[in-house]
Amino acid sequence: MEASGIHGFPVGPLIRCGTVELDALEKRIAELRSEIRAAKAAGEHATVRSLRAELRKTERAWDVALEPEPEPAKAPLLPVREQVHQALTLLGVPTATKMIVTVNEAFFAGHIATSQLTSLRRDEEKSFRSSPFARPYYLCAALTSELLSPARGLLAVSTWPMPTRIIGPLSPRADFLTSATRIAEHIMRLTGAGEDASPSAYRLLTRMAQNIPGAVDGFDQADPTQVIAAAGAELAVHEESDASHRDEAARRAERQLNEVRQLFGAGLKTARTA
Amino acid sequence: MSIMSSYARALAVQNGRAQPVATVRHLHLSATPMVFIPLKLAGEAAAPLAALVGTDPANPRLLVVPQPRNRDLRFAFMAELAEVLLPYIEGLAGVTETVEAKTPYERCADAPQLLVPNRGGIAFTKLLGRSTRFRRTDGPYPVHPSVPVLGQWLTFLSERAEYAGSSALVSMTDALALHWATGQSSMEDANLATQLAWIAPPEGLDGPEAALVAEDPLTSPPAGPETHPDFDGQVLEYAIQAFETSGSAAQVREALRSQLEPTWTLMWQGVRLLRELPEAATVEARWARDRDQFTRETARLAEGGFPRGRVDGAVSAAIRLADLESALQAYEAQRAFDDPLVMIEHRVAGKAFSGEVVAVDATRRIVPAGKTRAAPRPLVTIRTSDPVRLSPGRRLVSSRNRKQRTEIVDITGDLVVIQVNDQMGRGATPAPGSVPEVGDVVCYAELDPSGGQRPRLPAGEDTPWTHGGPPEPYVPTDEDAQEAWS
Amino acid sequence: MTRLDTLRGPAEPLDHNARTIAALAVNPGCDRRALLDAAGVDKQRTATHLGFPAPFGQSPFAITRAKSFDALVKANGCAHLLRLLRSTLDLSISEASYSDISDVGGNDDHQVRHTRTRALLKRAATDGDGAGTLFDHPLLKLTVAGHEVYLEPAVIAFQIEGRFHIVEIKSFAVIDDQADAGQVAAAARQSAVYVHALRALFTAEGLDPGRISHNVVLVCPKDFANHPTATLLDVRQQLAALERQLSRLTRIDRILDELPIGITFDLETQSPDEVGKAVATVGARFAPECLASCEMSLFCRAEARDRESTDVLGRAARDELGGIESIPAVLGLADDSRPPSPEQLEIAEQLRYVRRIYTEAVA
Amino acid sequence: MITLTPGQAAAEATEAILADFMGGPHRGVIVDSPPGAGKTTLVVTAATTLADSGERLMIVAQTNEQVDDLTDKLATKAPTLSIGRLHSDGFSVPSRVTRHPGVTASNKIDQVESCAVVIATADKWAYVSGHSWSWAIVDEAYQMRSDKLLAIAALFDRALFVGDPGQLDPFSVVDTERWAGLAWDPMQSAVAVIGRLNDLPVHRLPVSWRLPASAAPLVSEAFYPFASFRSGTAAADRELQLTTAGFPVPWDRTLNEAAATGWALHELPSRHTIRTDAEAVQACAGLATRLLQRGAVAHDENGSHDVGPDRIAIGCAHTDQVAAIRAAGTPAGVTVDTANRLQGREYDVTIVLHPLSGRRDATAFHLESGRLCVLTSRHRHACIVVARAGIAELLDNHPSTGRVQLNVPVKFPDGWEANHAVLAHLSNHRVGA
Repeated sequence: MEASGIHGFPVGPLIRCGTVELDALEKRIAELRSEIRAAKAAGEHATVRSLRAELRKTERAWDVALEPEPEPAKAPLLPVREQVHQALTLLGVPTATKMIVTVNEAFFAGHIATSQLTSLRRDEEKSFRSSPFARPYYLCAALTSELLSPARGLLAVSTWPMPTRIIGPLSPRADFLTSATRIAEHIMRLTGAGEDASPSAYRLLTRMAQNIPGAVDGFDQADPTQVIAAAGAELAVHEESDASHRDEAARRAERQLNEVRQLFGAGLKTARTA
Repeated sequence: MSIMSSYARALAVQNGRAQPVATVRHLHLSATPMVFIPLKLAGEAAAPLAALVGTDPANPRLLVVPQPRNRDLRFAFMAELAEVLLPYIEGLAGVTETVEAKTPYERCADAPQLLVPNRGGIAFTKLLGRSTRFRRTDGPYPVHPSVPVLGQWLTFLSERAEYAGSSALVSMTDALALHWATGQSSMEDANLATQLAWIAPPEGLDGPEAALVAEDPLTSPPAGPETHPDFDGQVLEYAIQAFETSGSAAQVREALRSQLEPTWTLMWQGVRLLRELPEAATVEARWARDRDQFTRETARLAEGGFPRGRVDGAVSAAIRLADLESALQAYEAQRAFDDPLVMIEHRVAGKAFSGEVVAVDATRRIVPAGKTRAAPRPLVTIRTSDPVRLSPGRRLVSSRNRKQRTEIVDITGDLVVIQVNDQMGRGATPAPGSVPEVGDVVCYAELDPSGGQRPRLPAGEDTPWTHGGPPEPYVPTDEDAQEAWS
Repeated sequence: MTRLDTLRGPAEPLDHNARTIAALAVNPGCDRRALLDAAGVDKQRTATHLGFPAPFGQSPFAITRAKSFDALVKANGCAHLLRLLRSTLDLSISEASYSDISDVGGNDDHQVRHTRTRALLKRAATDGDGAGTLFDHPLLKLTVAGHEVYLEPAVIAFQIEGRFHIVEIKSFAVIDDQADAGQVAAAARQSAVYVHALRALFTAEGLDPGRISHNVVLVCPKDFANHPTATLLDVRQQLAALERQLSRLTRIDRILDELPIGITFDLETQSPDEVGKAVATVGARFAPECLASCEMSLFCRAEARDRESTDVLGRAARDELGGIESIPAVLGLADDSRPPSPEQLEIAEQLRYVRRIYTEAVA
Repeated sequence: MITLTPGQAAAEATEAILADFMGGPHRGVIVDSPPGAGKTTLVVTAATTLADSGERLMIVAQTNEQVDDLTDKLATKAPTLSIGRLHSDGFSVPSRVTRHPGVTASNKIDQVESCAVVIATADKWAYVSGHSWSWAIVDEAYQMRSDKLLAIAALFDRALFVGDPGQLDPFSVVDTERWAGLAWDPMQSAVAVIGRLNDLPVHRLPVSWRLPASAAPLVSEAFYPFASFRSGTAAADRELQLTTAGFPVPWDRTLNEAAATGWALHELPSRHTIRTDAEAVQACAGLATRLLQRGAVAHDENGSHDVGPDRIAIGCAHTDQVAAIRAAGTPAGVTVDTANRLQGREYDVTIVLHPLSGRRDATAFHLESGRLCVLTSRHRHACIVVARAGIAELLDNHPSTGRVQLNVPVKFPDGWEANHAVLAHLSNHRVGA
């Protein structure tokens, strides 16, 4: 079987080095691994440590021996925070990192690793604290409605109205429906402009539609108009209750929290004393 | 399990070596069995990881999926497996013989035999069949044309494996356990390495010592389909990463080869051990059934037969149950009549007895129930030291004529009187040799090698209301074919 | 310091979770396991210390798979889960609220989370409609052998029309509506622990524990895809077994009473040999099935082999051998080299007979 | 709610069943009948009612013995009814059937087809084709495997399924999970399949006429947790009298306890034994012998009679135990059989060798609740259980790690719980041997 690359780039040219050298290294790597297992089983911790060090060295040598072609310069057009902003603006609601990555890939041919987003919120907070409102927008937290603490794993945009950045009990569902609508609308915008969305954009929409009653039939590809109608119908059920929750909490946040906390959330202590 | 096999296990502990529980081989062993050792990725339902496969002990073929989470690579693996298995299977379908029956018919002279290490291997073969037989070669997720065909055959083989006495798809540990009792528990016998260590320990070691060595996953990696978690964490994970970064499958291949090769050696050791046993009398007849079914499946597929549905309908389930029961009943009986060591199980349980004929009333004639005329019904008295737990009226079969029907008339002390009911010729007195004679040593058992009759059942389209009415006929759907395989 | 603390030594007691509590029912006849568990001894470490590391572990692939499936089910405001609950339990469209209790405003202290869990569930139970549908990571508490333990939550509590259900997310596949029966059974036992704990919470809050359903919602990947599917699982039998096992844990006192004074399984101060001797003072009930579930099993098996116990041959074999404890005794009765005691007369006769016909047939 | 007498409650139930069966919209009606609740009476009533209105009826039972019993009872109750007893080739029909002038026995359907009622085993019915009936009664339907019903269901339009849900499930030698979760799994009972695939009314008979007041509550609670029933008789209606005084030895003390309370646990010292534990086997045979020697007389709502050997049964789990007990000096005429074969039978006194006696580990076979239910619900007066001590511990030590299949309805009661319930009750009637 011919090995084929899984990220779409060709494999052939990568293996250019002397196979003899590679073989020897691979053999050594295999030997080291089994020695490590044997040493582990025997409880010889010192040996394990030194073997591990040698293993890492050998693995590096193997990587070098492969001499991989540098990845084709797919330099991102935008810095990460701007790619995130772009995706969030499309979605219009606080969103988890995984979804941001997916939307960015499906609509903007962007490339962000989830790991690049882990420290993003902290960096933005640092920047805001040192010079508030120096940037046109910040990527900030969504706040839980009850304690006004940062909601886990969600990113939002500082310029959004406060209620949009509040997460009440119904908000996860309402926001999911909103983002499905926004994605469908964007696809229609693209097709309306004579372009078409990527297959992965349709796949994303279809996957989301499968979890919205009446949004898609069976295993078919989702139709944006049908998704908008179905998501709208369910959203109408939650909207009032969700909005009143969010508005109330937003008023509380604006009253009780300072500027930094309005954007990045209150700790437990603040919320309690508040 | 019985007191006999438990005794044999105890004996194995004392002798430091497995003890026989059969004197003959009760399964067919092909001249060229296909040994198939599949591995799967932990945590996934049916993600193939690797397989070592082939009919030549010296020349196994290693197939791997360098990134098991990639569906394209998985299907490439299945296509490669098809490259090995389909020529083997289809090649055997080519040679046929004419079976002399009421209506003579053609039957394949040989049939495929797949040997896997354990029951997990059979279950995984079934899953591989289930996950590939519905695939299409066109549409949204096309696969290589050989993949759905392979799926159909793997399904056929794993369904055959449900029938007692079939040798189409055999688990090696089960095959060995049928012939040897080790000094470990039957649960531990599911480990091919330790089981073989008890049966044939290497020079210088006794069974328990060898079994302890064989438990070390470094010397004897698991026979699959699961891999050892330490191997996954310490070796495989890195090898897959190396493939991801480099595109070279070499590390994955080497890693998996190291896990598969020891089992490959064990599989062929098992084959050799089984081959040393003489084949039991009825093995050929049971293998003929496997060949019959293989012939039918070949014809069905040649006519473009649909892949088998996901589940049985009410009628086909009932028919299959009757067939499974009949196959099991026949197999148990045949095995006992073929092998005195197996018959012990039934003698100990009081369902069979062995002894010497001490009296024969060959001229006895009575009017049987429901009949009007007298017919020969000789009585044979047997003295036995076995603990007979049968009562008058029970129907018995003897090892000397498995078709002759007899029944118990009386049991007093160590004397059992049986009446012979048929197979005595047409004359007024029994034909010579049709009834045992005084001094013969005979064995009678309440076992029926004929397997009993299947009740008449309605056709599937006539399924009655009690069982949900006629089911929708099965036609493969797009949904079956597109079922994402991620 | 209690007697159990002395046994364990200075090491922190191992936390209980639904899995360890469910394991109480796996071999309830084993005093050794019962005692080690009650004392919170780390069996894994102990077994390794004794030179018999546990014969099983978990593959990193399985762990990754479980995590990613769990995340998938809960992604997008539990979009998959809501779809499944709407189709299997007719959850109405308006019921879609979701509260995560994995921390409280960033604080993940057990006590704080438990208090919050109680408050949210109580409000949901008393306020009726709209007071909460999904509660992720509820932190429940359970009394085990007189100690209160927190249950590390791997489930979602779910309310529909005043009835509460446990939602258990598992990554084993449901293929053509069937799953591995062993894994389903394990999931059922674990879910039963949560149902039990949730009922205890309701009782403590003066609510009707009957409002916790014995039907658990089991969410698994369907067929060979990642697509989640839900099945209702009736755990009444597992609940009954669990409740009985919990009520029996008091027998630990009986086991403790029989132990020599001053004995300890402390791995820091005791040599493997000493720990081995100490562990051996508590009777085990080894069966080959232990090899799949108990960390101590290889130690116990070696012990049973040394004693030449019929236990190593399996439960069925031992029963067939008339309950005789040792293999030499079995063979001695069979070849008449050992005189049977009065209660062994019958089995001895059977064994002699089996030996005679077996020897004949093998010859 | 007005409390009905047992007779009224039973009559009301029967009336509702017949109305639903003959006038309701359903093609089938299921009747759950606890032990001795008048199942046969119901079948006979339904059959005669249908025959009276000129309808033809087929009756299905599971064994030849059941068919013959039913035929005998039906012919006794309705001597003018024409009954066809269809049987297999070579079967000799017993005289209790052939003595009735209304009964025609034959192995050919054509010879009995014209009878108002045709009755045969399910196995025999499976070979009938090209005939049909508007009405059918399927007796002991919980003992019938669903594939057997499949083979005969085309013969009738509507059916009454009658059976005891607490007894042993049908059985297959094949061990497969292939059909687990399917509504039509052929290894289930006929009732399970029709119930899962059709929305059928389920009735139940609320009164046991067999079980005495001392037994009905326990059997109901332990084995019929969701379908409770009561005894048709009061404590004062039944008395088991031992006409000779006993000796102060265990056997006699056990008999005294059983006679006085309806239950006794004859407990032998704890020990692991082979299945045919000689002491336990001896105790079963000996208790039966002593019972006869002491001249037991049964007084009940119908009068008084001597308890002869034919009114005593010894029940156990395995056939080798049956053989051993028979060989251990059990008085002639006393029935000794396994639970499977005691289903549907009735005695004055039963002696039960507990399935878990002497075992070290319980297995699914031993724990099957139906087995214990059959063994402890055959008696009109008293049930004596012979067991080695230690069963409660054995149950507690039983690992509850059974396999669980998706979409398979949980079976109640759980054998483990049912065993505990019975044991807890028996501990109040313990006589140490």
